[in-house]
Amino acid sequence: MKGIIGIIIVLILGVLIFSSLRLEYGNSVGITAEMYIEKGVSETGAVNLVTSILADYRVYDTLGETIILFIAILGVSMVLKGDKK
Amino acid sequence: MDIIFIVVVPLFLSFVVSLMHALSRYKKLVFFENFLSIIGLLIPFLILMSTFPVISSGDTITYNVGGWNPFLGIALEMDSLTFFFSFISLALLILIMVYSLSRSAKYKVLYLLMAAGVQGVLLTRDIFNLYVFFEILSVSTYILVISEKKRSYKASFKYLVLGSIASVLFLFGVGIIYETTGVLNIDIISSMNTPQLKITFLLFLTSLGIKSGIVPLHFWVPDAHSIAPPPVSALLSGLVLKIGIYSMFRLFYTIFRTNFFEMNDVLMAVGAITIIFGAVLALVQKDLKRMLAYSSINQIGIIFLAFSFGTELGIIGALYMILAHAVAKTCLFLCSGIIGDLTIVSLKSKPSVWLPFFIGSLSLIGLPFTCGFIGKYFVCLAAMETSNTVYAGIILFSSIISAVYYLRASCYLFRIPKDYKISYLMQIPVYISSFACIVLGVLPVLIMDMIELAAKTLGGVI
Amino acid sequence: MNILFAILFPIIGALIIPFTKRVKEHVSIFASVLSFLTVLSVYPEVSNNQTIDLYIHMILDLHIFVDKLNFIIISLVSFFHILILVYSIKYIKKDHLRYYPLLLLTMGFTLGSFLSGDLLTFYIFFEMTTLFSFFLIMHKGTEKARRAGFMYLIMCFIGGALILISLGSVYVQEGNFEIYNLTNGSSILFILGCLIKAGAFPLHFWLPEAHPIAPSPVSALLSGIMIKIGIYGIARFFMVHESIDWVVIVAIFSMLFGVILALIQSDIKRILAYHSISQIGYMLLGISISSVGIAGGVFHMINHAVFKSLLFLCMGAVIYSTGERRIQRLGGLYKKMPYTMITCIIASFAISEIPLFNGFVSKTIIFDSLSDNFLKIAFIFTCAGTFASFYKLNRYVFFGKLPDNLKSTKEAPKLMLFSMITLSIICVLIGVFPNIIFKNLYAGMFDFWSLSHLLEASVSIILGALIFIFGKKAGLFDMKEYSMDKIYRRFTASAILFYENINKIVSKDLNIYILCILLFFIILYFL
Amino acid sequence: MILNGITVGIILILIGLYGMIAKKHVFKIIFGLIIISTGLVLFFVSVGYVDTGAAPIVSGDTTYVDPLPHTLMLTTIVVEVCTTTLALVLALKIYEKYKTLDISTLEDL
Repeated sequence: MKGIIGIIIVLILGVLIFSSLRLEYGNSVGITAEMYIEKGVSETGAVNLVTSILADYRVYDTLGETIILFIAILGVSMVLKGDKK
Repeated sequence: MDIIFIVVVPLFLSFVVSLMHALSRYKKLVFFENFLSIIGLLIPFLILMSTFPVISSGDTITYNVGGWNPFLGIALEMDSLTFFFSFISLALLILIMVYSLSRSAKYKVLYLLMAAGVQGVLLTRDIFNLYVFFEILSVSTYILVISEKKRSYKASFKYLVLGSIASVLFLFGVGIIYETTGVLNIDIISSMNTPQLKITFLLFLTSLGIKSGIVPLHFWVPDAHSIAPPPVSALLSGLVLKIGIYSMFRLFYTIFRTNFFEMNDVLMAVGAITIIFGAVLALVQKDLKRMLAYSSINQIGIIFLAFSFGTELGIIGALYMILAHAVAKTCLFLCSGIIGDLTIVSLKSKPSVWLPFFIGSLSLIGLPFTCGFIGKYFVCLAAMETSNTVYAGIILFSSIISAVYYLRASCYLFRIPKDYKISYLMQIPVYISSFACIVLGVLPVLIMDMIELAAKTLGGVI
Repeated sequence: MNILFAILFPIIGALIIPFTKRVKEHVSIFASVLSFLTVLSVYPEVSNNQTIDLYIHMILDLHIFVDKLNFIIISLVSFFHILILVYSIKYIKKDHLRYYPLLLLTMGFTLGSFLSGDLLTFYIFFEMTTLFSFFLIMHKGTEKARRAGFMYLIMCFIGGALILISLGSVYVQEGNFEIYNLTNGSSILFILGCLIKAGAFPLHFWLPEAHPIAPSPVSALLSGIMIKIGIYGIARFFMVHESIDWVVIVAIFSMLFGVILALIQSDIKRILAYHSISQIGYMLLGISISSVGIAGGVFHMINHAVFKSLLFLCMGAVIYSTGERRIQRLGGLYKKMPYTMITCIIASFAISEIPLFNGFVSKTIIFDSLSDNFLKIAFIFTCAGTFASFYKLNRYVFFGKLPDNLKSTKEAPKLMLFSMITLSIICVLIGVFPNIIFKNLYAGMFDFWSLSHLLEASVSIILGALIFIFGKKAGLFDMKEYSMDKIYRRFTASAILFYENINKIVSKDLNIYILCILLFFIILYFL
Repeated sequence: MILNGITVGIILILIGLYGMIAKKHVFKIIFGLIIISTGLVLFFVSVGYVDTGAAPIVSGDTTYVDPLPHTLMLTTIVVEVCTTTLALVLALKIYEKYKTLDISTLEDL
């Protein structure tokens, strides 16, 4: 029963998304990306743009990411070992 | 000091606290742990207050992380709306931290990280960064919800799954926005003035709706609120739900402005459903904390309704409601922590708690001379101003229902004057929050300028 | 002195009481006396038709306003509170920590609502009186008291909500809260809200449940003063607006309905409660007719406060001494409780329009302002019914055979008698010299003692005696107690069943939750 | 070509959602979550794709794909790992307490 409902709902959702999104695949990149490609090497000195973004332009995101990792580790230890005082 | 320290200080001190905990095998350092946990919230508060002169003159403070152009890097911004939320959240975080000082070090670490997450969400102007900090906030609350109770694992799991769905929907929306505009900065996107797709708007609405507990998306709220340890329930209800609402304020009045005003009527109806549902279900509950949780849904409904009117008066009402609810609900949840884990009918209490509990309930009912009334009043005015008197009626109706359940609970609390020993650290926050309920109700002038400024920042339609 | 202190003294007193030990009565009486003196101190200012306006600026500006009319009311209200506090010293035996602060808070906010100068202020104090008197009603803490209390609370909050909506619409249109800005639609809401608080006919059903269940001094307050807040609001409304027909109809219905139901009650406090409904009808009738009528209605409101409180205090004394509240089980108390009997008879004379008592003077004004013959007949009939039912009350309580179990009954304590006697003196005083008060309410003169008025009074008395004799023959007085309670209980039971089912529906599994989320998304897409 | 990265990504998300609606086992729900996240990552990376674009390592004057989604996805993957871990640990604990992982028998989950 749930399976049938699930299929129906998901199909409706799929039709919705595909009908309303006109996403073009493989076209030109956006404004931000052009700026990265233009300035990336000169500003950060890293040839690999992913690195330059990860470790320089958006390092704040990366900081958040590591914190989440830290929280998860803490959480796992808390759940498994219990919350000792 | 730069505004980024509001986020960074709690982060850094949480690491220090965890290190101290690791060292505590050799020497007990509980005092320093407590000290640092408080300091970790106090310093951001002071930094926040130091920005007050700039904010109150109507300016904003911008900070680009790493000094990069906001197209490339991440921009933080402190405007009056952020200031308002940041102020409430830090004040509450400090109060609740004082209340929960007797808890374990891991709890404090998570608490500080969560505080950092909250501040990060409030400050950032980058949608992806918003997602990251939302995750910090949510993941740490998933864990904080777990208590000694057996059922807490189920509640936490439910919260985790639904929260992850919310994050996924959010991220999907971010992807679509990035595809169409190529930028991630909120201000730049909204200055581009391209109306977004309805589906993107709905993705964000659903996602933030889950986070803030709007009715058909509220399922995690009652369980997580009622099973979590009382201070965490207070945080969830007072803060975490509001952060969802804050993000709605931030996104819907900027990027999704056109979509938002197109769907105004529908959103109002959703708000009204939330109000009635929350009120009716709170009336049935036998468990005190569950009742408070459903009452939170009711209040969130009022806030959501007020905010979807889209007028300046509506925004003022919503902001005041947020303040009132945060303060009063914190007070009640902390009281429920002191009262202990009992069903409503068998409440045994101490004379020291009934008064704050009573005042908090008055504020949530929305009776005069408490801050809840001012919020309710503005929301009703906003409803009538936009000629939606029915919604004013619904709000008042729900406040009558909440009068019934809150006063029923208070009636039981009025009796049985029995004295227990409660530590002052737990009592002080309760008293401060209940006192704030009355002060903000009698002298709304104290905060009104800031709220009006924030409402102007968003620019509701008049 | 600043009139604001009249409101503040009781509230401050209430805040002090929790910190005092064993002198709670004294502190509360002291606070109420201070408040009374504050009220009196503004008399020089209002005596020559001046008004005092006081604005308290918060974001919501409060407007406190005194003129001659509400000066009379508030001075009496604050005086009554002193008497009732004195009465309570003996009557209330436990829970002082709760009772006195609540009574003082009620006093402060009641004064506030009579002092309010605009709709918002009125609303704010209106809600606060509801809240605190709710706790007073539930003072006994029994299940029945709690039910009655919640019924009262819900009804009065609905009234408050109606007033809030009406004042909101005034504010949205005009930008202020003045009562003369009420338009057609909003004035209906406002009057309805006030009628609920006043307990007028179709919205009355909380009143006979809530008033008798409260402790007697509180019943006296509720019937004597609290319901007058609603009447006061309507009076202020009609002072600046045209009269509205349906209010007259409501008034007539409350008069007749209240008196008929009072006739068949057997619980002494319930009788009084139903009479409150009927008397509210008189006031509404007076208020909604003409400007003389308004003066008469307000005058009657003051008089009713005096004699109805007195009646409740007398019945309170009877209950205090005997522990009984059914008239069938009482009787022959005139020997045991002479003072109570005398005061009670004075009050009964006052309420049933005997000349030289205060009920007569105000009722004649109302009667005189009536023009319609039908209204006059209804009026006389109600007076007759009132007389009959009070004849019955006194007859069964104080005369007849003394039941065996009441042989050892003693007279009520002196402090209680003090309050009762003071009130009965006021009854007679106003009855003999009505102009003391009337000249403050109405500019013109009025001939109280004309022949036609006396004739009208004697007609209604004779008719009342006939009704009593007829009713006694027909066995009307032994009917079973009429109560809304059962309907209310059935309603709550079905509501609880409904809610339990809702609770079942709400808690489901994770699949359903995710389904709901997606459905929300899809439905909103198509809206 | 209809079956490009974006469409496949969205289809994966839908499959994941179907799994979360239809499956009663806690682990399968978690798998649904993982599939959704994978689809999302695919979707994102495809958003930044440019035909004939090289990897964003600057080495001459050619077209590059958008480097930003790649970076964002690195973050997202870590976040996803964290939530999955927590979910699994909680599932473990639920199993320990209730001895079942079927949500139709686990009351109120």
